[in-house]
Amino acid sequence: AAEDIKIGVDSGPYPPFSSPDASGKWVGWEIEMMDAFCAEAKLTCTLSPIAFDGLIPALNAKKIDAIMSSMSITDERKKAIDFSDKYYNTPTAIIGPKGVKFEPTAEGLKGKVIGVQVSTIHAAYVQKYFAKSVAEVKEYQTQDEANNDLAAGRLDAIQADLVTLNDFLKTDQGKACCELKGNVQDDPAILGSGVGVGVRKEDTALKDKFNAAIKAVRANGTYDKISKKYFDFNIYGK
Amino acid sequence: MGPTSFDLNLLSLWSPGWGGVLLAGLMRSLEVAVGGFLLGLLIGIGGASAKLWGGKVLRDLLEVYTTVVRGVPELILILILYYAGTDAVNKLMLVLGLPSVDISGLAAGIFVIGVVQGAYSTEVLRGAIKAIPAGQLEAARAYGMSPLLSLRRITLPAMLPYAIPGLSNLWLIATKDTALLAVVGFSELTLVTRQAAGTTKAYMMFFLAAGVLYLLVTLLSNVILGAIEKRARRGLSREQAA
Amino acid sequence: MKDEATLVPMTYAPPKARSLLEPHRIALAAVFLAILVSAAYFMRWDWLPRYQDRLISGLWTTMLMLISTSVVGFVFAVPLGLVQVTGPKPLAWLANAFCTLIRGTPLLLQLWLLYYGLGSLFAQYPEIRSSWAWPYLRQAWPYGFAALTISFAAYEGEVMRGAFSGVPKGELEAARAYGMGRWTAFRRIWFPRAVYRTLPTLTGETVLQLKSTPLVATVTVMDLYSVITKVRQDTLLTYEPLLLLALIYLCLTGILVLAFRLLENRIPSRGN
Amino acid sequence: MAETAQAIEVRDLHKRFGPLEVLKGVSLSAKQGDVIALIGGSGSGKSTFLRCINMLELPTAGSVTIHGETIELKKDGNGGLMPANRRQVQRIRTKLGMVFQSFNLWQHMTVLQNVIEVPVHVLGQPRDQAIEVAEALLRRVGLYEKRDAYPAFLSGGQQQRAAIARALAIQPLVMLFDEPTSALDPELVGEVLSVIGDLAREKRTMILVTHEMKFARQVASHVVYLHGGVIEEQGPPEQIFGDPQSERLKKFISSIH
Amino acid sequence: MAETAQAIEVRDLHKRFGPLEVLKGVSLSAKQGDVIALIGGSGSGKSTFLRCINMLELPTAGSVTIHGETIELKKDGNGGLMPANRRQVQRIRTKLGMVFQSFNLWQHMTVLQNVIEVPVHVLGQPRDQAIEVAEALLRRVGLYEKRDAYPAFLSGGQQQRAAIARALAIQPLVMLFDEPTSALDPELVGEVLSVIGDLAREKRTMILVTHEMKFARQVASHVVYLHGGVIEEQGPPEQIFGDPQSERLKKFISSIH
Ligand SMILES: Nc1ncnc2c1ncn2[C@@H]1O[C@H](COP(=O)(O)OP(=O)(O)OP(=O)(O)O)[C@@H](O)[C@H]1O
Ligand SMILES: Nc1ncnc2c1ncn2[C@@H]1O[C@H](COP(=O)(O)OP(=O)(O)OP(=O)(O)O)[C@@H](O)[C@H]1O
Ligand SMILES: [Mg+2]
Ligand SMILES: [Mg+2]
Repeated sequence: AAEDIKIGVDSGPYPPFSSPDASGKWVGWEIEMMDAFCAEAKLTCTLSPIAFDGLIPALNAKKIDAIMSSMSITDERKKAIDFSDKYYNTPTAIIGPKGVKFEPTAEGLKGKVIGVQVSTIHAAYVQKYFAKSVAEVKEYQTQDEANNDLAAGRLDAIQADLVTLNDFLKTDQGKACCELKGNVQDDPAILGSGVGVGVRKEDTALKDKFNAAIKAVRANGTYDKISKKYFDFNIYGK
Repeated sequence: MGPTSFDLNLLSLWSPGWGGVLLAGLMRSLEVAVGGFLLGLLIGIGGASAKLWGGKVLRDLLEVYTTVVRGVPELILILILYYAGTDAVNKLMLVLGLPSVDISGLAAGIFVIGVVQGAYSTEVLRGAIKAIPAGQLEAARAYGMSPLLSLRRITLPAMLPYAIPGLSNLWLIATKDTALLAVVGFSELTLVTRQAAGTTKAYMMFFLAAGVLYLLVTLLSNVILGAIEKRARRGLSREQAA
Repeated sequence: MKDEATLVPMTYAPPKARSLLEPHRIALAAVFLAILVSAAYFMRWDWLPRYQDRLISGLWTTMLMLISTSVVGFVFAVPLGLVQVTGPKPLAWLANAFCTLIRGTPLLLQLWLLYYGLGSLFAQYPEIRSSWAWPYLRQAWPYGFAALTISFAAYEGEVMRGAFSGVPKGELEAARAYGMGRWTAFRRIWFPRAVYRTLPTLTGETVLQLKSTPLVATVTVMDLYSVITKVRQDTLLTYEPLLLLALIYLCLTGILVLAFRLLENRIPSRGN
Repeated sequence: MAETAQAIEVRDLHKRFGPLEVLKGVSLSAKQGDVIALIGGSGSGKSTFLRCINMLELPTAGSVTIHGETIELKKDGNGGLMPANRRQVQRIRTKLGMVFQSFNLWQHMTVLQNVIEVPVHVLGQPRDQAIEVAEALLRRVGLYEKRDAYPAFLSGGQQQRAAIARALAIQPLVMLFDEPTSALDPELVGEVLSVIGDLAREKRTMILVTHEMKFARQVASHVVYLHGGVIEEQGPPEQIFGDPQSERLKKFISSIH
Repeated sequence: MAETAQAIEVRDLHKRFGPLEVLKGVSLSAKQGDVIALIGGSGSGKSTFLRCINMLELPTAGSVTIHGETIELKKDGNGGLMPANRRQVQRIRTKLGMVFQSFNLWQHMTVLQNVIEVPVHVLGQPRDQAIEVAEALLRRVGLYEKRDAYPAFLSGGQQQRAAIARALAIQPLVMLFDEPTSALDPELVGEVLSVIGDLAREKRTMILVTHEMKFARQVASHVVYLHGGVIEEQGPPEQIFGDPQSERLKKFISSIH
């Protein structure tokens, strides 16, 4: 019999990776990938939406058994939980309003108000590199609220994952207001080495299952098939 | 589509309208509210009895419970209980050698709201029991009623008219407190509203729609509670009712 | 459901001061102390010094929010309560509808409606963007302030309605009989008398308001709660920051209750 | 059961509230059909005595015997007494019909429900039968029309008559009245006294604490004057009211009249 | 100002509450120093009459003149009257010291604050001076010690005496008393009556509604018996109480005594 597990996902919309649709169903690249992994590993997975900053506490409180919510593998997080191998990796970028030119650097962001999603690697990165030069760092519960505030003129910049930012820039709202300012300089110590499935430290069996599943899904072509529906580039990274 | 858009099709009950999702969220909110309210009532009955007739230690512990719950923001209690509560249950199961239980979001939500409501219920019921004229309880004793019988036949029904206004208030608070579960990602009405708003960018419309739903619940509750209260107060004259 | 008592939300009522020195109390206190000590010892608190400054500034924001919204909310509550008692009818109806509306929907929803809904409308109008108000409208606190103020005004307005209508008619009549004009009678008799009547519930209302302040963190106001959230994500600790937060709020509640009690003790408690 | 002749027998009852000794040894017995009027100044312990009879207050010492059955008491830790057998106390209470100064009707029940409450839920009588009896009693106290009204909507006099019906419904061996008219407006006193007077004429055993001296004189078979926690004087009404011996009683009677 | 001799003159006062005509033309005048006792059955319109004098109730017809100044009234839309000049009414009210049955002291102020309230905030007297006068008055009604107490902590009699001090503080031309003792426990009535008696002996003009016939007989210079909205009989107290003419007054006096 298949093992039942609960997988936690950020309850805020994070397109194109995971977001609820109008029928209440969760859709997106990461959701499809989750199905693929679970099928491969013979797991019966139930999706459990949780606030992003509550994912790790929930995992450790055993309310969920794994996290698949674009959570990057970082040293800081590894102190609390364990991760599978990465299943995607994308650069980190900064966007801002159209017509205002600036570089995605500490110098370029001087005096600006920058927004990030709470508890993310971006929040940590901004804290380390930009906190001194920007006017204010605003932290949002969900990514789409940050996007919305940028469109509403309450932010001068957002740092986030390039893919999700691009997705936003493709919407009517994003097209009208904002544009890409460029990628930030990489810092693997903070930005991590890709996105993995988060599991409890003692749960090595589950971790191994996910590792095997990721390998298999990549090898048998499912990974590319799903990715092609969403992206025109290599989401797995190098 | 901007935040101003009022595309009412988005509220349609069927996909691509989000109406169905909102209603499902409302149902979840109501489930938690009802469950939490009832659990709170249960805790309240026990707590009030213990506070009135219990031992010193029990009374003091309950005092700590009600004081803490009423002095700490619900949002924080919900966060603590939401994580710690289930954590504690599982630790307990581990100690007892039982497999860890799968606590659903619903159960956790009910538990959290219930613990918060229980503190207030305790006070409401205790006040109500104390409001019963002492002579009525004495009459019950004088006619040979056992303590249990007199609790069932006299104390509880006689307390109702005094308790119902407070309990009504608690019910309304329960319906609104469920919104706080949005912060831990529990898919009740406020959270699904936020998801719908975030996805469609029609923030104004969805928040207003949810507001209307909450208001309907409140108004409907008021009507029903008013009727219940009137019935419970049928034995009270006007001066007493004031 | 209509009388005043039932409309006052559940509030904090401090335990009666009894002797703290009974043996079982000492034992209980010892147990709590032991829990506290072991919490201090076994849990992780090394982050505290690093966040000290931010915690203090967060606390400051929280207090500022509490005090400013309570004061301004009260100022609005007075007319809200008054017109419901004196009319004119349309105004009374409006005030009543306002109170029902606000008290019938969750504060969190109102806050989000103001910030994410209303707040993002402003950006579309270049007139607003170029006006003096824009630097304020851009920020989060005005929305938190507005939502909390409205909420306090609605709840306290309902209390004031009861207080105004509860002042004995005879005392107002006496004011008239001695030649006071309407305004003098209101200023000297009706209003202070009503406020005295509300003082006990005002404590509760203010504690409720304090307990509502952390909601503003969800719209990016950097209050105490959001500093703690920051600590939680930085340190990945679940309980320690939250427990500290609960403790701080408990202390704030206690201080509020004591402060109000001092105030109450200065005026007569009977005859209300 | 050598004492069956005595409907009620109280022996050497003491009651102390903290430092205050309210009853300092009061003995009293009543035969079936006796109507005993208990009189005395305020605070003389009349209510306390009555409440000790059905153990609403626990006496510090002494014994109470109802129709030959003595209530079993044992020492509690604090130098007082407590019931040795709770059930016995509860059973005996169902034989004592207490009528309170402040009526103490159950406010959440109609008059009829008040009257059938104890028969049905304590004595276990069938409901129909209890209703039949209750309606007869209510007719007797002149409240049949009000049987479905809630107590709060009745006048004080009507409430007290309902309370008397409630007491009668348990078919008590002894009725205990604690100043049944002193919470009533003057114009309502008469209707209640007339009901009690009827009961006295029927030779129902009763102990009646009252300030209505004229009434006590009419209905009582025996009058007991309590003062300072002891019986100062007792005897037939003609003697007590017509020819009081002790100075105190003389003063008391003249002050009341 | 031909009528300066009259401290108060009420002419043909009518008052109607909806369908009920409570006052059907009542005229009354009092010279400086007169003490007029207004008696009559419950509901006869005594309070209404008093309240019409200072326009707490607006009369339907008639006029009120205080020390020669007639309160200007004009027709309102509904067949009644209303003040033509609000300020005039307010000014005249400060010359009428009203004392209510239920005291109506302002509960949020101490006794002293109650007494100086109108002098300071309506009449604009300097606070120091007002306090001086108030303390003298409080001493006079025997409440000097209680000047810093809140009304809720006083007995009814004390409250009423404080209310009388409050009324005196405005140095009224006429004092109006509406059953000043009927909300008091019997043992407190005396202390209030004695204060009012003193005022009467000082020849303060006053109109006094009361049920205390013995007192009215002692202090009144003139007694007016109101019945059914008209003055049924009036005259010096000896005549009204000693030799009433009308049947109704005879019955009324015998029922009260
Ligand atoms: N529960 C109690 N605790 C302490 N003292 C009590 C208690 N009950 C009664 N007493 C005291 O016992 C004394 C006798 O009271 P009791 O009520 O028996 O007098 P009483 O004769 O019924 O007077 P009354 O005519 O006023 O009803 C009083 O001094 C009273 O204060
Ligand atoms: N505001 C009012 N509206 C309607 N009717 C009123 C009002 N005030 C008084 N009345 C009626 O007017 C009549 C006279 O009342 P008023 O109070 O003047 O009588 P009174 O002589 O003072 O009686 P009492 O001795 O009981 O005080 C009564 O029938 C009363 O019901
Ligand atoms: Mg008594
Ligand atoms: Mg009157």
